Amino acid sequence: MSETLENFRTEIADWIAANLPPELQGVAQSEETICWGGRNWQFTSGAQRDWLSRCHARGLTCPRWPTEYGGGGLSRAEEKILREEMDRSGAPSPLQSFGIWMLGPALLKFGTDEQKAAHLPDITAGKIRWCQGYSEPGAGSDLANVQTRAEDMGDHWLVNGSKIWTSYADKADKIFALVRTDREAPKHLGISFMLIDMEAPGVTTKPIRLISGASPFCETFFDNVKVPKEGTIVGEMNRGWDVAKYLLTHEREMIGGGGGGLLAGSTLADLMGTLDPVAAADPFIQTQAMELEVDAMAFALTMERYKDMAEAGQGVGHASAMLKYYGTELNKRRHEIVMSARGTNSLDWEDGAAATWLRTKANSIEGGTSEVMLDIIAKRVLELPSK
Amino acid sequence: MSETLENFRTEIADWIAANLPPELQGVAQSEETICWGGRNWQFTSGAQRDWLSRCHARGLTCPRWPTEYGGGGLSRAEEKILREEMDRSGAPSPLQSFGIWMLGPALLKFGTDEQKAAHLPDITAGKIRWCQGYSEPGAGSDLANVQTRAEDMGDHWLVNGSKIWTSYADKADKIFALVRTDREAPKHLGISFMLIDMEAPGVTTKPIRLISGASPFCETFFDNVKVPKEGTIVGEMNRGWDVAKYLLTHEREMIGGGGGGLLAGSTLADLMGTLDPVAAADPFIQTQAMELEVDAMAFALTMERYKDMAEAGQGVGHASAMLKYYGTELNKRRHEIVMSARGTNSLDWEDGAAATWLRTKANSIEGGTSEVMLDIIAKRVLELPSK
Amino acid sequence: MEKLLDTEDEVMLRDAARGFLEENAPLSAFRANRDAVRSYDPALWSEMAQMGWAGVLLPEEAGGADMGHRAAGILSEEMGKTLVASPFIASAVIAATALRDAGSDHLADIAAGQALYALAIDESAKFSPKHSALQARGEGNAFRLSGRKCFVADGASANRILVLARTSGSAGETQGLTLFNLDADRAGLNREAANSIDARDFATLDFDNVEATGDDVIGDVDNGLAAITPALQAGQAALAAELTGLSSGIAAITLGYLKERKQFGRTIGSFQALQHRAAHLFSEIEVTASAIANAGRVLDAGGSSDLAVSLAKARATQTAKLAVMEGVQMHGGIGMTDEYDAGFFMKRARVGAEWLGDYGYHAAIIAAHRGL
Amino acid sequence: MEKLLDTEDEVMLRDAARGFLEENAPLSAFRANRDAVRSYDPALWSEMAQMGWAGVLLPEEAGGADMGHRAAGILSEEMGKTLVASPFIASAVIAATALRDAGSDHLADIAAGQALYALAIDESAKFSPKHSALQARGEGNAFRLSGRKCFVADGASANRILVLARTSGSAGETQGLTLFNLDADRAGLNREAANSIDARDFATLDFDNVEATGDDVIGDVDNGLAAITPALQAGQAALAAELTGLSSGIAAITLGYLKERKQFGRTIGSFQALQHRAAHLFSEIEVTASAIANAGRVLDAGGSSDLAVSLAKARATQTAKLAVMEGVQMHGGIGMTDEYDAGFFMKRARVGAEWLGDYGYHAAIIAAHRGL
Repeated sequence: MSETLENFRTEIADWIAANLPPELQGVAQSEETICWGGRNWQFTSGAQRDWLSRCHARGLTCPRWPTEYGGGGLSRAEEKILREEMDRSGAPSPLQSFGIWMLGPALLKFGTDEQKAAHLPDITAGKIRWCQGYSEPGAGSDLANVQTRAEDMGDHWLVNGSKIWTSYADKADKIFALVRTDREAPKHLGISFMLIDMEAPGVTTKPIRLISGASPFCETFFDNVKVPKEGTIVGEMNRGWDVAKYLLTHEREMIGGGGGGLLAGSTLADLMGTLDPVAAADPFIQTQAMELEVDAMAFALTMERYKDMAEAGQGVGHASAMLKYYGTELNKRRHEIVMSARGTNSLDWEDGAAATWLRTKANSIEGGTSEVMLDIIAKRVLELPSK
Repeated sequence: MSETLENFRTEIADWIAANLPPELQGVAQSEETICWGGRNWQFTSGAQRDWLSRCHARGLTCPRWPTEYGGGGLSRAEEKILREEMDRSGAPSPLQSFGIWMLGPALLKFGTDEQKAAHLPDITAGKIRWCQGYSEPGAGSDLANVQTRAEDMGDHWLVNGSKIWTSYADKADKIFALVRTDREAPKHLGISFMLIDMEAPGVTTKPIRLISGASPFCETFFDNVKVPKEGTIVGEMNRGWDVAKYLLTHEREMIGGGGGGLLAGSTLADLMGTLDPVAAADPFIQTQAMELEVDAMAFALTMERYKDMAEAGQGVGHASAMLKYYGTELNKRRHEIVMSARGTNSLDWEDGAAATWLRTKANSIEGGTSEVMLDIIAKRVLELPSK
Repeated sequence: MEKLLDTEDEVMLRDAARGFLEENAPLSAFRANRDAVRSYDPALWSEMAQMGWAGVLLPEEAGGADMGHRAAGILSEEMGKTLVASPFIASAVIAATALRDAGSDHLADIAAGQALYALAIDESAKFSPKHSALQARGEGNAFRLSGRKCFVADGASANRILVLARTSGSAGETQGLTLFNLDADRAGLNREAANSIDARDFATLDFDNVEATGDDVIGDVDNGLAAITPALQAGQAALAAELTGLSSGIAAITLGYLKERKQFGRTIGSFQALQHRAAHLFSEIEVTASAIANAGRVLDAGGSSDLAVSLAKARATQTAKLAVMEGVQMHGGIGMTDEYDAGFFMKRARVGAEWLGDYGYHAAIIAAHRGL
Repeated sequence: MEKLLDTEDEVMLRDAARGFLEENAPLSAFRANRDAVRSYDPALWSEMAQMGWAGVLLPEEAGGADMGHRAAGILSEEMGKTLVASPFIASAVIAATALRDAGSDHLADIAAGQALYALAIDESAKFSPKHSALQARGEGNAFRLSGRKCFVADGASANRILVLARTSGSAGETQGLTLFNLDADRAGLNREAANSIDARDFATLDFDNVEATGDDVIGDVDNGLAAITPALQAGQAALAAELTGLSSGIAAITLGYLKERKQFGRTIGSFQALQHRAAHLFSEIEVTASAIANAGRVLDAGGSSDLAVSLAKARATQTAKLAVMEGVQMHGGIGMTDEYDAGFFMKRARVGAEWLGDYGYHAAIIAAHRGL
């Protein structure tokens, strides 16, 4: 490894050592400990606030973004080293948000300089919390079936319709949404990628209860919402589908990664806990667990291999659909086994296993169903014909 | 049960006792012991000849066919009793043939009186051995894709083309085949159900070797074969597809029954044989065997239930596709387990298990692939839409 | 073997049950119970009792309808289709069978639907009656019960308790167990309702020196496993039937959805990949239905029925698991919402998979019979 | 962890191997061998040896190419794609590793492709080296081997034999085994070729008082398991790679068929049910490929590799089974004919599933590592 990179490693390691608040060190990442930022964010501790501001000052909330927007301007190699050092020193992620994962990349690729200047700094600083508005009730996997419409009222857009599966919409400051700006155009055209303030009059949200219990998902309703014309459309007018498609791949790799993350996390043995003697003697539970473990380890290696490919600049492309498909189906299987291994102990809501198990059933639906992933692999990767 | 039926049972039991050659009693049915009949049939023993002629004289080779054609004229209830008594007394089937299973039923439903008189007596007597000519090379599951054509030459048909998967074509006297008699008509029309003598000039056969070794299947070639006009088309001209469809259901239930038969036969434990100690301790082999056994027993009961439905006159209809699908997939799974349980012992051709295992792979292809069966269930039984 | 088809009487019973339940216990009724944190609807149960369901297995002289196990399975199957929660399996099937076989004089109360029985067998995460360790110390003609039972069906709502306790030997031995029939307000008995994912009543019961007498014993002292086993088999068959009804129920809802839901400009039911999966599910349900019918027939015929019953429960467990997973997945996002009913089927299927013995428990019984 | 991607050298090696094999060992060559009842093509093998394949794991001073285990896996994978039969795994991988580790002086013969080794481990239907019972009775500095070995890879064609024999203890014990390296024409050794379904050379070897000396011992007396285990792991990784190449091979043939075959007026590859199955198969092969690459890397890194190797073999076994079953079924009738090649893949996959340890054998090793 080049000397400059090695210097960077030492440098960043020292910086972390000097700036990471001890009370944050080695704290497991969880709903409770994540820092999402935003207008109404309540820091869980002074340490969390300090860590965010120090990382932001050093450009580490968005390491690869340009420094002018509060990014770190790091290379892929440097970012990898940063990640390694953060992990090694047990440092939590200073900030997470859909702004970092999705809107930022979209703006960097499709946004105007004005839009970048207007939004990226607030994202890197954790001042504005964004949510994503793609899916609509009744559209399901058919994301391009956008019914939420924005009418051109001359000096503003008038937005009416509703979005579903908008995570944390009830906590977000702004939403990036797909809206139909041309109702005559064919389905995939006539859609624009629009930025809307959640505090605008007419925007309301309703949390969605899942079969597993409460969830961050919401329905978001737009009732005659006025959206200014200036700088609210990302990319070309009526070309929002291009932006969305670009981001979907991001999301897919994220969830794939999530799947991998999950699997890399606690082992199956941990999840199953100490087995009841009868369960321990059951060859079905035993073999299902063994087979799952075999597949999970091979999948974890595959996540590694695909990361290697990406880092080597070999495009993964549509094959990322495989990660999404395989990782999520694996996770469903895994928690079926956990439930069966824990037996009647897990049938009480008080035992967290049931809620986790039920929640995994959404893994193969959210962010593109397994069926859609298989279609993508068949058509795009294997190039099977459509007739 | 009615008195007359009970009398019939006694009567038939006495008849079997009086007529079944002792040396045939309890002999397991196998390729070697089956009596197929036909012009060139070599009886394996005088007993086999006697048993055939006695059963034929009593109308028991085709119990439910009309007596005028050498059938037994029995009712469904009587036939059931006959089967029970034959089984009870260890009597082998006197005669098997595609004439009994397929052509006979077709003639009885679609044939003219002349055709019945001309062919049924030879079938019941075992004088003529028939084979079936449906599939064609390149057509696969698409049975209606018939390229073999019969040109009307005024005083005769001129048949050219070839058939594949014609079981025992090299041993059969005659073939009932689907041929295209109208090349302008839409696919399913323009097909006729034609009776052709295998001794006619221009008919040749070639046995097909399978991945499992030798097989009764043949390719059958028709090279300018002259077929007389008189009485050679069953059912309406150009309406042969109706006859074929009618027979396919028969075939399906036969194979389903076969599947059931197979399963009713030797138990999985028998097939696996005495397990190597290492194999016996393998929880994967153990659980796969247990799960197979569970499914196989439930499937055997399902065969029973469907027979009960048929006997109760409740039409099974397209649901018979389920028997074909499930029974054949089950059998494939079963022999995968057998191979794994027998380990390296079964990797030598000398151990019959391998050939059996490989042969089962055709179960889900012959007589309609599993994919076709699932299509039928989805569209005809579940009435799922086509667009 | 008896025919596996429904007899005319059974067809009538099925139609009557379906009609009644569609009218009085649709899925919305289950949701209402769930939202009201009510494990079942007593009013509905008394109506069922009046129709003879509570006495389905009891002789007419005890006020029963004496319709037999196949009939009980049909009722259970119909209840499963709309997730009807009731004391049927624990009281009308299991307790009724145990007490009937023991010639108990409580039968009329069961047939009337007034005696509600809790089934206190399990003591750990997996069903295994012979592993019962809850102690019943003999004192002359009396006993003192001490220990804990978990996952007790209808444990919080019942007014009587069937409890399997150890009077001799140790956990794992088939001998030395005794079956007691106690009223639920005995001193020293503490009942805590669980928060079960299927919104049914399962409870933990703590016995602290609870007194019982010889009159409370069902069957013979130290031979309680023999007293409860046929009753458990009857319950397993009924539960298997419920799970199969549940499978048909969610499959029917899913098929309906596949036929009406449009996506990418097509009815999703026209996608062949979904068609084949739906067809496969249909096949599994058909095959399982045969095992259910068979179990009822074999139980009604008397004699050894463990093979037939375990076959039914093993198949029903697997089929229900497939049905609910396909049901949720094929519905997509909406299937994941609590507003929609698919999740209810999934949760009940999971509970049903464990209750009265999971797949492995029953597969082992079958394997033993089949020389595997 | 080392990157799981092929290095530039490995990419070149793969391309070179593919090019050579397409030219010299297409599927038609395997069929020709099968029809000629020839387990492999010696001329082809000597060409491979000249390219350094026979010495892929051997040091340059012994005439080897010293390319390492990942490289061996790449060669094996490419051979698997067209079912190339050769002494590669038994001689160039397993024997080479065992003899290299023992500092034997036979290495040059292996690298030259002249020493062909039979691998005599199994004595029953399942792979389990520690269960070896074939007796090697000590006589001073000599030994007398008596007993039978079955499923001996390259047993009939090899000119040397690696045999694991018991010098002390009893079957099932890990100690007391000794690894011998004998030439194949020793008196008292009788070899009978099996009629293997994959048309490869597997034989039964009968040892009747076969003499061996201390010089024939690889590693230490009574510690033969330690001497053969790393070699077996190298072989398991190479076989896993072959099976994965086999999976890609049949998958590619099947995809080609799906794209060109028409039925019901459509390309069958346009049927969504087949598309989803093909996509699933692709996913399984991709996931398995990662385990294959990993096993090679871990072996090259030295240190404990049983987990990585067993993961590769377990995955490769399952994936190949799926690939060949889908391959035959998706081809329909023609896939069942001996004229077509699909069956060859199915037969080799079955042999590969058993050889050097089946799924259960390797899953157990993984489970032990993972606290299951």
